Amino acid sequence: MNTATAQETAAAANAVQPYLSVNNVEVIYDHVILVLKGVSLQVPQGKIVALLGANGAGKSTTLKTISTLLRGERGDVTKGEVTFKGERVDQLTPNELVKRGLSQVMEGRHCFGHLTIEENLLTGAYTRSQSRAELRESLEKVYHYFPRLKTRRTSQAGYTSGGEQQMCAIGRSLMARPSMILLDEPSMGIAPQIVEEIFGIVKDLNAKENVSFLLAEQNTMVALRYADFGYILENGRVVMEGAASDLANNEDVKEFYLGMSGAGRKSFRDMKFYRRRKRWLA
Amino acid sequence: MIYRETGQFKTSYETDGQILPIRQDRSMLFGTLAVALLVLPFAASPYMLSAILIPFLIFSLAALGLNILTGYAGQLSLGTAAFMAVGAFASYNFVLRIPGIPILLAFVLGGLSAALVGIAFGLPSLRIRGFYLAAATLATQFFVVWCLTKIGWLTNYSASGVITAQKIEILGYAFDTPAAKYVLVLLVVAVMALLAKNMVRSNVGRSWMAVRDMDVAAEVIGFRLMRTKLLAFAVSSFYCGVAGALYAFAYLGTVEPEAYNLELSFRILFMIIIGGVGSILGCFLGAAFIVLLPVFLNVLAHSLALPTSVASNLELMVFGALIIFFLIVEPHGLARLWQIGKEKLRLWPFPH
Amino acid sequence: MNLSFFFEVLIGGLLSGVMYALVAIGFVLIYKASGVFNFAQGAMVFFAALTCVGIMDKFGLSLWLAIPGTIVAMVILGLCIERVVLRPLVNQPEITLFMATIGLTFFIEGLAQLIWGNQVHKLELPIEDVPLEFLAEKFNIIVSQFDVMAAGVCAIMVAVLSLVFSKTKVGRALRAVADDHQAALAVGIPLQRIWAILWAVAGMVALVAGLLWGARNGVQFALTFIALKALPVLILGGFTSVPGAIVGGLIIGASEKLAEVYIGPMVGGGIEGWFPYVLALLFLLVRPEGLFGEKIIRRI
Amino acid sequence: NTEQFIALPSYRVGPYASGGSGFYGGIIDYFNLVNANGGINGVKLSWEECETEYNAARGVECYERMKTKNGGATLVDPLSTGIAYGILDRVATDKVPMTTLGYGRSDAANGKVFPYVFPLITSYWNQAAAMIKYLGDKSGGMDKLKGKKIVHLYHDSAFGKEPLPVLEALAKQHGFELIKIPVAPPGSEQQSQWLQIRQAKPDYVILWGWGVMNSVAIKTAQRNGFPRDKMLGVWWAGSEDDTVAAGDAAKGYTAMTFNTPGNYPVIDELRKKVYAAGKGNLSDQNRIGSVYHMRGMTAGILWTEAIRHAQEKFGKGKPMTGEQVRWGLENMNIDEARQKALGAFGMFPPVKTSCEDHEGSGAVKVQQWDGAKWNAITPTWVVGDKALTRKLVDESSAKYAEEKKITPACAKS
Amino acid sequence: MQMNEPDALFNAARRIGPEILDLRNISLSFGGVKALTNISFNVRQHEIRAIIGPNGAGKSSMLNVINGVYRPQEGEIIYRGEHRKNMDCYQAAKSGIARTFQNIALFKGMTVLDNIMTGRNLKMKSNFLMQALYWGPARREEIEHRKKCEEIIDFLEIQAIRKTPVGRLPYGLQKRVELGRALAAEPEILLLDEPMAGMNVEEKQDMCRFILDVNDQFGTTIVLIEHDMGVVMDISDRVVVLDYGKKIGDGTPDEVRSNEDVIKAYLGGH
Ligand SMILES: Nc1ncnc2c1ncn2[C@@H]1O[C@H](COP(=O)(O)OP(=O)(O)OP(=O)(O)O)[C@@H](O)[C@H]1O
Ligand SMILES: Nc1ncnc2c1ncn2[C@@H]1O[C@H](COP(=O)(O)OP(=O)(O)OP(=O)(O)O)[C@@H](O)[C@H]1O
Ligand SMILES: [Mg+2]
Ligand SMILES: [Mg+2]
Repeated sequence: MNTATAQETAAAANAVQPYLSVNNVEVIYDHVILVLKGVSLQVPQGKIVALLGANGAGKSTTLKTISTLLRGERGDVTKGEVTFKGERVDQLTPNELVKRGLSQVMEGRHCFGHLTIEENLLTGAYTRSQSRAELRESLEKVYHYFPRLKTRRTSQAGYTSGGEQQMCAIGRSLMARPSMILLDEPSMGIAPQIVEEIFGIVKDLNAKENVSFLLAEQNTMVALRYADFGYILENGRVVMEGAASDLANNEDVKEFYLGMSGAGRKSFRDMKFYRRRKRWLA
Repeated sequence: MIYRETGQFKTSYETDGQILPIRQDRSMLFGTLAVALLVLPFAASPYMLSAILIPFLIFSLAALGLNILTGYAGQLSLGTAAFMAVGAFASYNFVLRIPGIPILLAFVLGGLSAALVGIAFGLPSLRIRGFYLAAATLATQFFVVWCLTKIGWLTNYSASGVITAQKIEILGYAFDTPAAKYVLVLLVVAVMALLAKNMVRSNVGRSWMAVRDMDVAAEVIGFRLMRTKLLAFAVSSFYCGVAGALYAFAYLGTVEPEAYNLELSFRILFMIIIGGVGSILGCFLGAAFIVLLPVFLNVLAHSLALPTSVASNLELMVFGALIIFFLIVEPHGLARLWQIGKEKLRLWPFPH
Repeated sequence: MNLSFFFEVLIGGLLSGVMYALVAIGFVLIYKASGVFNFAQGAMVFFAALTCVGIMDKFGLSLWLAIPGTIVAMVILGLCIERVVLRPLVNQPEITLFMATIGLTFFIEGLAQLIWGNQVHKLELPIEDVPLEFLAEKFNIIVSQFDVMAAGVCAIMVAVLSLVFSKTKVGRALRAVADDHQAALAVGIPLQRIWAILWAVAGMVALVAGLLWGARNGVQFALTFIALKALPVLILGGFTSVPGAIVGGLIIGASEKLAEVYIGPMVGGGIEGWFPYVLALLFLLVRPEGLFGEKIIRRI
Repeated sequence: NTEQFIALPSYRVGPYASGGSGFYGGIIDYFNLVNANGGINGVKLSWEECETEYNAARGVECYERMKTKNGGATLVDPLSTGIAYGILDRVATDKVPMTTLGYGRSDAANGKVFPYVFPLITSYWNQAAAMIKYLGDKSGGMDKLKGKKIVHLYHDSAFGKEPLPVLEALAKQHGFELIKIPVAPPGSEQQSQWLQIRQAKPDYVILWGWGVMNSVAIKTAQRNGFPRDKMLGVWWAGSEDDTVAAGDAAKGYTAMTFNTPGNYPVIDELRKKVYAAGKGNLSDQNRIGSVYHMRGMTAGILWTEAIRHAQEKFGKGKPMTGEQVRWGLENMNIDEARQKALGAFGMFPPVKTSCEDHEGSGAVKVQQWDGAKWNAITPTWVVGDKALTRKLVDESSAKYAEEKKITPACAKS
Repeated sequence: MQMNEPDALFNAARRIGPEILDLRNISLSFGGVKALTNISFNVRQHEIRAIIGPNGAGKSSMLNVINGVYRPQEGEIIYRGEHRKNMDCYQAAKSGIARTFQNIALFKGMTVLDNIMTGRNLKMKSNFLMQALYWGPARREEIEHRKKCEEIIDFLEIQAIRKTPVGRLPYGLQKRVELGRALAAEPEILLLDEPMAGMNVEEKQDMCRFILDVNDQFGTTIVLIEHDMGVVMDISDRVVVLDYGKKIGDGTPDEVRSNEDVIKAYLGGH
């Protein structure tokens, strides 16, 4: 594990201007449901930041706030601002954001059911004016990452399995060659081997192409292994933040997010009591 | 009185299962009903009664019928007016051909005839979905009206296919004043609305909503698609049929098959979408909106003393624009707007 | 049975079918590309035709000058629709968007008549609606040259639009939008711009339909009703298929005419109102998404 | 209250807006003219319009809203059969006379059953009879009709079916073949009907159409090579709206009317006193004297005459109540002399009403479109077999009376 | 349902009964895609049977075959001694097979409570007229079933969201509600398709408890698809491994863990 480097980069991150920064945003759904109660976070350039938290903490909402996809779900940002590359972006359209290099993989796959896998991937490159050859190349790269997709390339996405759709969704956002990706639960429904591969890809892109990531993830263990920095969200508030390695070693995090209490990992069969969730701030 | 539910504890599932669990809502409903039944017949002008309230109630009933089908069971239909026509012409024939039949029974039989037609035309819904089904239901609309113009027997061989609804008489009392007709319509609508509410909050209603939201899953859980959908068609058509009968008997009096044209079907569809798809209250709000808004705009245009042709076109434009406006403000209709309003009130004075 | 009469009915039906298809294409365009069932298509046809003759009458311009003027008007209309109606309703349920287009219908109808008055106009295209002579003489079959031209226009439109949808990046993006607004936004498809273009194009298709139908029936409010003739074509061909619109049109046109002529007299006639719908319904029972429509994906 | 209030449930949007604006424009123009001339014995006319969109429910609402306004409406004409049906019962209870010029129930001519309904001048049944009479005359005598083929091409609705009893009876009587071909509403596509017509090779085609169906019929007749001068439309298929939309195809087309097209002193006066003063109702002055406009003026004239006549009985210079106007309508006698005095000689047939005959005339003319305007082609008024239609009126109204439990009787005044 | 003493119950001996479901030589293909090829395995009463395999292996399709959403082209299903070529959704539900779905298939427009109530529909007897009148037996029945559902709600600890429309819930809670809906049917066999996807460890632990408790207390047989090997290995009795529509392993967790093919195709070298 790269504990030392993570700490270093965390320190460095505070020094340089953040690539993406979310300042004190408040989000209300349907005019009445207050979901984010002032969330702030930063993603430094070329870093991987994990956003952790229980179900309903507001991770997806945070990501949608950044990518301005919230408008379509009757959510309103009532306070706060989002900046990307030093520019305010909360008033932009998602299209402009993608053009600036910020792309999101949505939770729950959202493939275009009637399009084939390959067409799905090609739509991902919509914002880029690439030549045919370049397009082919990007496509091959995705197929290289996810060989499974290649075998299913001519199937309509709606008829592929859950995991295949997830791969398709991730592949599709890679096609835009973004400089920053918001990943919402990439590992959901994916076989463990592929999960490792996906995170491998994340790391790879991060290292080779300097792509930054903000990933909302339930698979805390893996997420903290690959991330540089982490935020923990509870009930619409950031309750803890720090370098990934610090978080991974934090007792509370260990117990509540990594399922390790004191003496290492416990079998799922041996969990005798319903656990009452501990809330830091509630 | 401030809208608060504090202090109202539900101690049994029975009370929690009530139609309106909050006391203020309950008193409001009863208050409205009391006013509608005890005050309005005497206080409202004949114009109010016979040109606004009666059609409003009848349209609400038809909207209720359509909402059961479209809002609850998820089957988009554009054939509402056809079912209304079946109800009206069937009731007319029952009264005509069975001397001495109680008029309410004739309405019920009219409704049942509509239900039968509804089942027949609902059969395709087992295979066809969405807008395909909607467009296909137009077949009902055109076919039924065509039948009514073609088959002389149905209109008692009147030269032009026009029927004159018989007088409404119940137990010797003639319902011939606007107030009397209004009370009759109100009672019918209130009872049927209550029944509808009961249906949608019990297992039938859940089966409809399940089929609407995800029919494959509903099947897996054990709902039978055919039964559920056809029941929805039957109940919905029954409601529309009764509404159609009232439209002829308590409102227009003399009707031609053309009175139940596509335009009427659309009007009723507008009502449920504006009011709220899948909401009983929405039917009433939507009907009020569609019935009252043009009247209001018309009165307004007159008071502005615009040239009439300009005024008429402006009316139409404003009407269209308002529909869009309301959809943008709240795509789920007035009923949801009302609900959000209540939720805000509940939280008041805090914004969230 | 009189064979040449049969062919006459058949050909007449096919050509009427082409006219229906012209309107149906406008629907398909918008449905396929945004999942919106555009109730206002009929009103747009009316608006386009009325604007065109309105410009000719009011300003005394020729048809060839009025057409570009109308195109400009339709583009402006398309832009406004996108900005005011669709943009705030992104990602809403289909039925809401459908309802919004109904509101739009009222608005457009009111607007058209407010600007151009409510009178009936005539519209003369350079091609006359008279029988083709050689066919009439040789085979005693009457085929209007106007209809033949309409069929040509329709064929061109179908060819161009099918190509756009299946072969281009924009076409793919449009199909993606119809599947999932949110996801389309997420991959960076500029929904707003695309919709604006789309509605502008739909406006032009409406203009073509409006000119041809207007020349045939006169430019009057009833042009909005021809949408009713397009619906069975649409469900039979499939909401999402441009070639489906033309094939559906041909099938509906031919069979409705044959039915009216050969079955109609047995049941009292006037069956053209419902026959196409019943026919389409029968087709749907076999193929619930129409002949060429995309299959609705139902999976769990 | 010193004004005579009249309700105008009009329609100026929708598919029939063009006709609606012409008709109501004509009424209002005439009212303005009357008022400009000092009213009826000093009683000014006042009116209010209400948009019905040709929709029954909205029409009923309009009627109900206006009937009590300004001391009560004293006359109404919705120019829509559906609305007329919707308020048929109501006008009797409310005592508001309703006129239905050339539409509505033909059997309402029987004032004993329909005391408050006046299908003035002529009804569908009389029109049908007159059409056959005209076609007979055109063929060289009624006996020449024998063996002829006449197509009844009709709007497949209550409206199109209404004349069938008359046409069938006359077909039997005169020995012509009646071929009935319905057109599914709205009728924007008629290829199959016209192919059937071409197949049948009829001598005449009666076009019983409405709205877009008319221009489409004319156009389709052209494309199928059927001579337009052998087409005879009803008066709802005989306005500029129908022919203009059909373009050149309409040249030679004939249709019924109950107004003789042309210019009349009253129209000149209207131009001078109303339009010159900027009070004209039509936005396009070319439409003055058009078919619908003249039909509206006719309604206006008949109404004012009824009111004037009522004033003679119930008191000059006073606004009349609905009941009094009803009396006026029922005892109207506008002969040629009176028409001359009104500057409308020949504009419409002389009208003489009574309790038994709320129609008052039954005479019509035939007009032909020359490509720019309508011209009358029957020098005199055409009247069909009135005995036959009277029989039908009596039968049908008796049936209605029975259904409604009405005892037929003339209203006492 | 008595949830008071989970410990005591948990410690009770786990009796695995005879075969309740047997699938023989099932093959299923969609057009050219072979989703399942000649697969046989059985499920014993009261056991927790896991199905694992890489993405697109055919796991979900397998569940769909068991409860009749898909009809296999070949093979035989023996359920409680009855031989069938394929199941039918309604029959399956009626004979006690309930399930959850990979892509949550809740009824989005309904509240949590209503969703769970739908699970009990097969147990509701009163006819529709009675329900419309909401009278007598219908009313009593409604209340009775409501009680049962409330027990499930308590069990799953979702009291607070009872009246919330499910569309508004976060993913994890939706999964829980879906389990509730399946439980409401009091099934004999419960098919769970990735019930723990999108949950963190703590939530997975809760979910495992629910599953184990259901299994213990009601003797419900459970067929489970899951990608989290920790969960699968810990709680299942036997595991089937699929790969590209073929069965490549079957046995106890330990056997499967050491199976070469399985390691190669799925588990990898971790
Ligand atoms: N469209 C919506 N309307 C109303 N409430 C919503 C909507 N979407 C989300 N919420 C609410 O917002 C809160 C946060 O949801 P969000 O989806 O952001 O959680 P999450 O952290 O991503 O959870 P999960 O891990 O389950 O995906 C939840 O309580 C949810 O009920
Ligand atoms: N209805 C269908 N039509 C066509 N192909 C299908 C259908 N259902 C499944 N498939 C295909 O069958 C294969 C198996 O799918 P299945 O959903 O069973 O996989 P899975 O094992 O559940 O995978 P995952 O772990 O990714 O959910 C996949 O390749 C899928 O694309
Ligand atoms: Mg989430
Ligand atoms: Mg799966």
